[in-house]
Amino acid sequence: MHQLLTIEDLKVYYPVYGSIASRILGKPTAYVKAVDGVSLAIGRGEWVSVVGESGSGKTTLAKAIVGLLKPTAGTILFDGIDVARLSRRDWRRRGLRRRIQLVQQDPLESLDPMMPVGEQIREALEANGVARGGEARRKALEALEDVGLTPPEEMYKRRPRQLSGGQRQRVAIARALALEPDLIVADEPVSMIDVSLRASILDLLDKARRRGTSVLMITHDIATAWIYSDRIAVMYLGKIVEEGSSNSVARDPRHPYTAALVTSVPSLASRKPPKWPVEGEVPSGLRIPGGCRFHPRCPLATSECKEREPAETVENGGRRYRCIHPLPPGGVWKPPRRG
Amino acid sequence: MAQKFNARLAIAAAVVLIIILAAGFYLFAGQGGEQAAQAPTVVIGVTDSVTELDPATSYDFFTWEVLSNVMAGLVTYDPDTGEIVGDLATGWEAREGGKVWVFTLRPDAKFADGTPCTAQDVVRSIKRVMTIGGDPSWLVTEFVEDVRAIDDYTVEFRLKQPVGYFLAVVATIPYHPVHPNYPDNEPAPDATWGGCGPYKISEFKRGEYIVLEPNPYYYGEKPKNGKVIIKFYESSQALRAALEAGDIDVAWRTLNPADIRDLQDRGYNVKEAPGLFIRYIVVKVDAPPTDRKEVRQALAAAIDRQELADRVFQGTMEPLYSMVPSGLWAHYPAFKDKYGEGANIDLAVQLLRSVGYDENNKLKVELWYTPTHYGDTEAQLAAVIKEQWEATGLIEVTLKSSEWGQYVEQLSQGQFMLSLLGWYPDYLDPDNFLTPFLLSTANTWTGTGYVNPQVDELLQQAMTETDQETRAQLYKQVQEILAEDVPYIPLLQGKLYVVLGPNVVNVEISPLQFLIYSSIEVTG
Amino acid sequence: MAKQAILARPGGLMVTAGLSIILFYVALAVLAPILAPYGPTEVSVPKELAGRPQPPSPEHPFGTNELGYDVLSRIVWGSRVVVQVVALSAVLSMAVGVPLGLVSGYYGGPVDRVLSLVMDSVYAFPGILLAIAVASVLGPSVGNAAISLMVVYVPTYFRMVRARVLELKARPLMESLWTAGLPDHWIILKHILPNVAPTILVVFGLASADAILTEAGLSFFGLVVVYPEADWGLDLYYGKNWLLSGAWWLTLFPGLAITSFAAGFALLGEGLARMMGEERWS
Amino acid sequence: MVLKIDGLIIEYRTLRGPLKAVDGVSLAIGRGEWVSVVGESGSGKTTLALSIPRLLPANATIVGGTIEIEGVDVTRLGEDELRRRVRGRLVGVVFQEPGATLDPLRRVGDQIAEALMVHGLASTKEEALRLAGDALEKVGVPRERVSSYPFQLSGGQRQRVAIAAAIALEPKLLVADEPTTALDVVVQSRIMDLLDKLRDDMDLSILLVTHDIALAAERSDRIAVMYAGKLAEEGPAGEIVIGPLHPYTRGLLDATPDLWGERRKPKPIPGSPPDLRNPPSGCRFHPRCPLATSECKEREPPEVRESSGRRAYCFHPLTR
Amino acid sequence: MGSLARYIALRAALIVPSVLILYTIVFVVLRVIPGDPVLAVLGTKSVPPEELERIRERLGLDKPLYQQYIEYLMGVLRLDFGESMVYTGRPVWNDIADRFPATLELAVFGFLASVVLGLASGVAAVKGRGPIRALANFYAVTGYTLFIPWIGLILIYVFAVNPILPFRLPVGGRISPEVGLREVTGLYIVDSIITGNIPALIDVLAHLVLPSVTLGIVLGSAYARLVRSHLREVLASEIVAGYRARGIPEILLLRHALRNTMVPIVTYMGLQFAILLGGAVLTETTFSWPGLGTLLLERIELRDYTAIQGVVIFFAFMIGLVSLVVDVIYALLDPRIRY
Repeated sequence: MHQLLTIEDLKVYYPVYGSIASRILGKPTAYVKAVDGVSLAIGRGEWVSVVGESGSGKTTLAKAIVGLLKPTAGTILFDGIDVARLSRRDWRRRGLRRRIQLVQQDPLESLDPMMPVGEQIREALEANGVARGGEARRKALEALEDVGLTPPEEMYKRRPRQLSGGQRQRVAIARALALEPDLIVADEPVSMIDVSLRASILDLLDKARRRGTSVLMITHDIATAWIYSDRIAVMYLGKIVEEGSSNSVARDPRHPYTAALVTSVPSLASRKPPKWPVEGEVPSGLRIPGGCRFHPRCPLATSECKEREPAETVENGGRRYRCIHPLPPGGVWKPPRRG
Repeated sequence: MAQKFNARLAIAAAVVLIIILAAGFYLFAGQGGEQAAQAPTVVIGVTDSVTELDPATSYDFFTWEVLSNVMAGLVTYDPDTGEIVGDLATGWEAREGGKVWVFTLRPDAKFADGTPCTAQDVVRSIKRVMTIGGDPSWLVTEFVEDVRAIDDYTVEFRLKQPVGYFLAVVATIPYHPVHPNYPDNEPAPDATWGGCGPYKISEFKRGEYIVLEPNPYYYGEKPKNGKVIIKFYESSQALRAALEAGDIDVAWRTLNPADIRDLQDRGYNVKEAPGLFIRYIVVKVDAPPTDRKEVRQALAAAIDRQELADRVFQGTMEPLYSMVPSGLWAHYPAFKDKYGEGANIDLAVQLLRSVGYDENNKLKVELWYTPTHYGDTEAQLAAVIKEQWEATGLIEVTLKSSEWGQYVEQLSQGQFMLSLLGWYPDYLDPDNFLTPFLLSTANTWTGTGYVNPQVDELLQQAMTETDQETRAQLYKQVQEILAEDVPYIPLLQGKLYVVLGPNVVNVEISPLQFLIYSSIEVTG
Repeated sequence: MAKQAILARPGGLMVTAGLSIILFYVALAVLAPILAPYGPTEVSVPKELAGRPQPPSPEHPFGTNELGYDVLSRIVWGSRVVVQVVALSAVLSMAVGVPLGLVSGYYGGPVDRVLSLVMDSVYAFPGILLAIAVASVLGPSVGNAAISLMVVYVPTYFRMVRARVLELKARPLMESLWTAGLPDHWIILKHILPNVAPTILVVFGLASADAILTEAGLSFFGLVVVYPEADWGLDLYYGKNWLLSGAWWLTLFPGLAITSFAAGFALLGEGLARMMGEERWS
Repeated sequence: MVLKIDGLIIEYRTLRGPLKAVDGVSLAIGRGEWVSVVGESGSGKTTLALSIPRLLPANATIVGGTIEIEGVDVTRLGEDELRRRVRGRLVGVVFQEPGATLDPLRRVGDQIAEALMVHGLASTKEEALRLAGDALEKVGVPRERVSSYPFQLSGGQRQRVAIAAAIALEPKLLVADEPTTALDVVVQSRIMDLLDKLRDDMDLSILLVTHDIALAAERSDRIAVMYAGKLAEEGPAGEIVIGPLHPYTRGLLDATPDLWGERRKPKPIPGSPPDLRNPPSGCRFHPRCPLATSECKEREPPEVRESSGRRAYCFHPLTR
Repeated sequence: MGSLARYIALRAALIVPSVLILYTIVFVVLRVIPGDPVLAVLGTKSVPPEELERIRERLGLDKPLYQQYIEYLMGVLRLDFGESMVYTGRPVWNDIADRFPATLELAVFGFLASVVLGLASGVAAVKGRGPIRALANFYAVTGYTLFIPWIGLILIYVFAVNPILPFRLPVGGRISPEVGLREVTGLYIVDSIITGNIPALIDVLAHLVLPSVTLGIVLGSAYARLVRSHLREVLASEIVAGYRARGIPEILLLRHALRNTMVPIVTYMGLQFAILLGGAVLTETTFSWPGLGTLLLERIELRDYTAIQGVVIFFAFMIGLVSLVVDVIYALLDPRIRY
């Protein structure tokens, strides 16, 4: 399969100024390894979700992909271009800004409160050379209509505060879609939206995907990811611990962390696996445990897990995971007893 | 946390308590203060400050006043007659036509610690002034070639040229002997050893106060008070408020004219003395339009000095019609003779028209003043002069001001067409009111540009002349030329005011305008 | 937002009151020739009374000063100087401080660090002293006073604008603008500036209130206009000389004018701040 | 009954006019019972929860109805009595982002001990700190943590400490206002386990406010679904998720993805929640309701009661 | 604590550039002023011109500007602030040393007064009722617009000239010399306490009342405003909600809220110190207070370059020092701060 986006061993470290003195001197006391060697590929028209808890590095990954962060190491090949090395100017010059679009979590924060929403779509069109003047305005109106904001003329003039939360996120998506991007990176696109409206937002992305746009969704909600995506990658402390088709990862995980995640999700179903116990909390990115980084919380951990960083196991069908003691098929139904 | 909070509360409570205590103290201070006073202390308030307590470097009026009270010079002025009389010197003699002066000293003069004051001290002090080369040193170096002690009680001065008024110069502070502790070749701005005058300095807190106590070894009359405290205030309002609040017994330099009058109206005893402080306008004579004599004369004629004195100074200054103040022996009111007493508008108009000014072509002049150096009345003075000049209908006045540090530089560079200035004499002689202004080699600092060879000759002649009659005659001629040429327009002459608190019964001012601290008498 | 509700909004009353005061003084300044009963240096009492201040009377509601000038008229005329100096200095300070703050905050880097250090140093120094030092270089005039105030308030605008830009930069909005492919100059002009504008307005109110006081201080030390030109601070300076003689009107009225005008701006600034829900302004 | 709310009406004064955030809600919780109030933003669920310890903001007024806790009508109590008898004592509260309720400048033990001393449950500081330690242990935090500052604790510990502070006075009712919204599922599940354990250990009644009907269904005995300030439906948790009576409950269930259910796209509820300053006439859900008739527009829906104690407010209740 | 020491050293080092910046500004400003310290003192005395030249030479005013700039700076590095240009042979340092205690005393008491007033009215503006609350609010917003010389004069009139209290407060100066205080530190409060001179202590405090109250009234409003807004914020925060939910009495709650309020306010105090010094200048002139502000004004008029430079450098240094101290206090108040 021809991949649109190929991430190879990506690392993004943040400097940490542990003391005021270190900040003044500009000398970091440590680095947070927010993304620590991630490889991931997305095909054209594919929907991939990256699932993880807060602190897993999933948002950093998204920011690196859209060029908001300079990676520490690794490559991000987008349609053959290594965008990880590009300057901000090159991003614009090579037209990548149009081709990769970002949809953020909080539309109220990501839209300019002072500008009519239609204008915000229009300026994006003009800045990326998609259309100018009256043509741009017409396209912006169309984009609003496409996401169900009607009447578009009326909506065009509204400022973000004059819209409801769901409408705002539609605007954000309309702006992204208006540019006809090849890839949409959606960072928790519905976590701030009322439950009853979430599906309508995700459907917009799904529609775009069906037209050939690839979607990379960052989310903590594995149930949603499971429903919408083709593939799911589970991140833990800066690494992808498991990746594969969404059904296999969500319903039949190999990695104990994924098992803990999926069994913790509240469900209405009559038949669901018992909860997998995990200890403690996600440790800080400053102190990543040695060996398998999940071992201190893992119910299956052995001394080996402490010492050796697990290598990637790739199954047939492209499913991969990093675990020394992977669950057998259906293993999620049999959680270990802990003493 | 709780403890810290309580500690803070406790501090706050303590502060409040102390303030209440202070209030109580002030409430009862009236009763308490009276019984405590046995040797009456006098508290004098001034808006001046003491700059450097070293006669070799200090060069301002008020510091000289304090020094004159803690030091004694060879000669001094008799407060009653205004004549120069001996102080440390019991006698003197001018030799070689006034080129050599010999003084004989009294044997009983002593510094405040009992050290005798001898001819060697006098010589050393004066040489010290010459070596250090401070601001006032020119008062010595201009005149004195050499000074030496012939014996313990005889001092001989050899001058560069004969000086008729050398005694007046010797009466100035740089000639006062200082205590041997003063280092020979460096200034001692905070030194309190003093000289052999009636007082010694017991405490000096720069910018706040200075405390004087009688010099127990003083040869003259004992002071009429036990102690003198001089407090320095930032403004005349503060000074006045302090007097009214009873913080001070004597309000000395400088109250606002309005306050003097008002305090008088409120029953305060106000002592008035003629003053030698003069106010005048410097006229630039070497640039248009004031390079025309008629213009200058017109400006001089249009001034109504009495109005200035009344409206601006509430009568605390008097009209002045010459640069030599009235009361000094060579005074001749040349401007009154020439232009009359009040505003001579007709003459002014006539003069202006004679050089081509009319209602459509008004004379445009700039009058400069400096807003604070001469007190807070300066702006009003300028405003009223502007009114007076503009009353001619032919003059348009623009007022400009700059603060002192800048003003004097602009002045000396001749940047001002017309500028308000004042003058305190360095020594008491008509020469000091004429030479610095009119002698073409000495008047560059005023920026007037005035040069008149005839005046130069007259002044030179008067300087070396020792006969007072002849000198008076020469100075009269100079003053007549002054009124004709108008490089300066004399305006006003100050009067001195001391406002006395209810306890003060006597106070005297010396001819040099210094308050004589030892004369202050308080009751209770 | 409904217009009639402005009074009901937080700070609305303050903004309204502040604006009224400001407009009142601006009107006074503009209409001084019509409104002032006398000229600023017109001897408006008989000459024999012109040597002493005269208390308030029907002809002179605020009394006269020692030269016979009408105090009310001088306050009216004086408003011209204050309004001019404050307006001019605000325009100058904004013209310098706002663009510098925008660019410095947006781009960051060594230039930003040096600029911030300079601005912070000046900002930390007592403004009145700085203004006095500069004003005494330049000499008394309205323009020079405005320049002196500019030196004091450029850092205020700079710091506030820069801080706000940094705040904005940390928001998701900026990421959204960058990823939308907008060029920097466009982001600064079309997005950052409008979002910083309310801040600028608040700073304008608060800094102008302070500027009036600094102007009064300069004027008090004779560094704005040359007497007998009318200016509140200068009139207060000379008027205070008569306070102890009982002529309270020479002190009270100019002081009230200074304080009330400054209070107008303070109310405006603080009211706006409260309206925008951002109360933390130093 | 530990809690009995009857006909509660709460109004907010806002700049753009008054709004009824809670409009005639009745609800009861028995001893040791866990009731969840489910609703979207603006449904009034938080207002309802915070009205119980009377912790509403100043612009909110209880216009009508009663709230009885252990027989005491808290709507009648003065501020001082509320403080002494109700808050902390009868009702403990866990807020959204529980960790944020800890004073960052004080040691956690001091904060808990203070409440114990204020309410007279401990007479000395030592005793109070000991009891505070007990409370920490109950929530699974080592008792040495009494002398820690909040910033020295991990995020999860802070949440637990906040819960410890809420139960330290051994209240009868714990009101938890979306305590896990900001948390990841793994942590959420453990906090819920903790609440469950506390309920058992202390015979605590729990009122949980959440927007996640699946979470409510998994944990609680009964669920109350709120929509636009009104109760839509209330009853035993199991019955409600299996066969909701109210179309809104149905919509909510259909909009929620279920990892262990059928893999189908969730169905959004059309439209958006109403503006409570200007609520729809009749049944408030009618503009979004697929079953709405003209009747729904005009009249308030009637109460439909079932023998199991279930009730719903709808003209066209669904049948199983 | 080692890191604290390191931090303090760093912060102290940071004072240097800002002192240098201010010195440079002042040096440039001073040298472009027309004006001459020599003429300022002797300008209207009949001093011969060659004498004036000689004095200029002695003061080093004949040297090129850059040389003057560097020489003075070098002097400052050796803690030598030069000699006054108008008072022969008097080191500027002596002037500063003479005047600084006065300014410090005024600043400290003005500061105390402003904090007391600011706290009280800030709290009243939030928790007060009816007219008290309105008044406190009004003061908080407009208090600082009171022109210091004006309010000072009014206080003088009311408490000293026509006292409404049964006693008069002193109107100027720091002490009545009659009380005979032996000077040790120059801080009269301290001196009177360590010499056990109670009448002097009372006298000094009485002298401090009006100036510090004047300063306190004007500066207090800034604190009132800050206390008001931060207190409102804190009272609306989860922290207070938590306390309230635990049934903590209002008064205790207010205390905890105030402590949380003080944290941001303390940081502000560092900046406020500059305003305090500025206000002290006007207060000093109004109350004949022999401090650094009046010294500076005096010397500006006389163009005493070295003295002006010295005072400005000293001011800048003090401001830096105070902000350093404030930061350390901040750390003590807030256990979260780490260096």
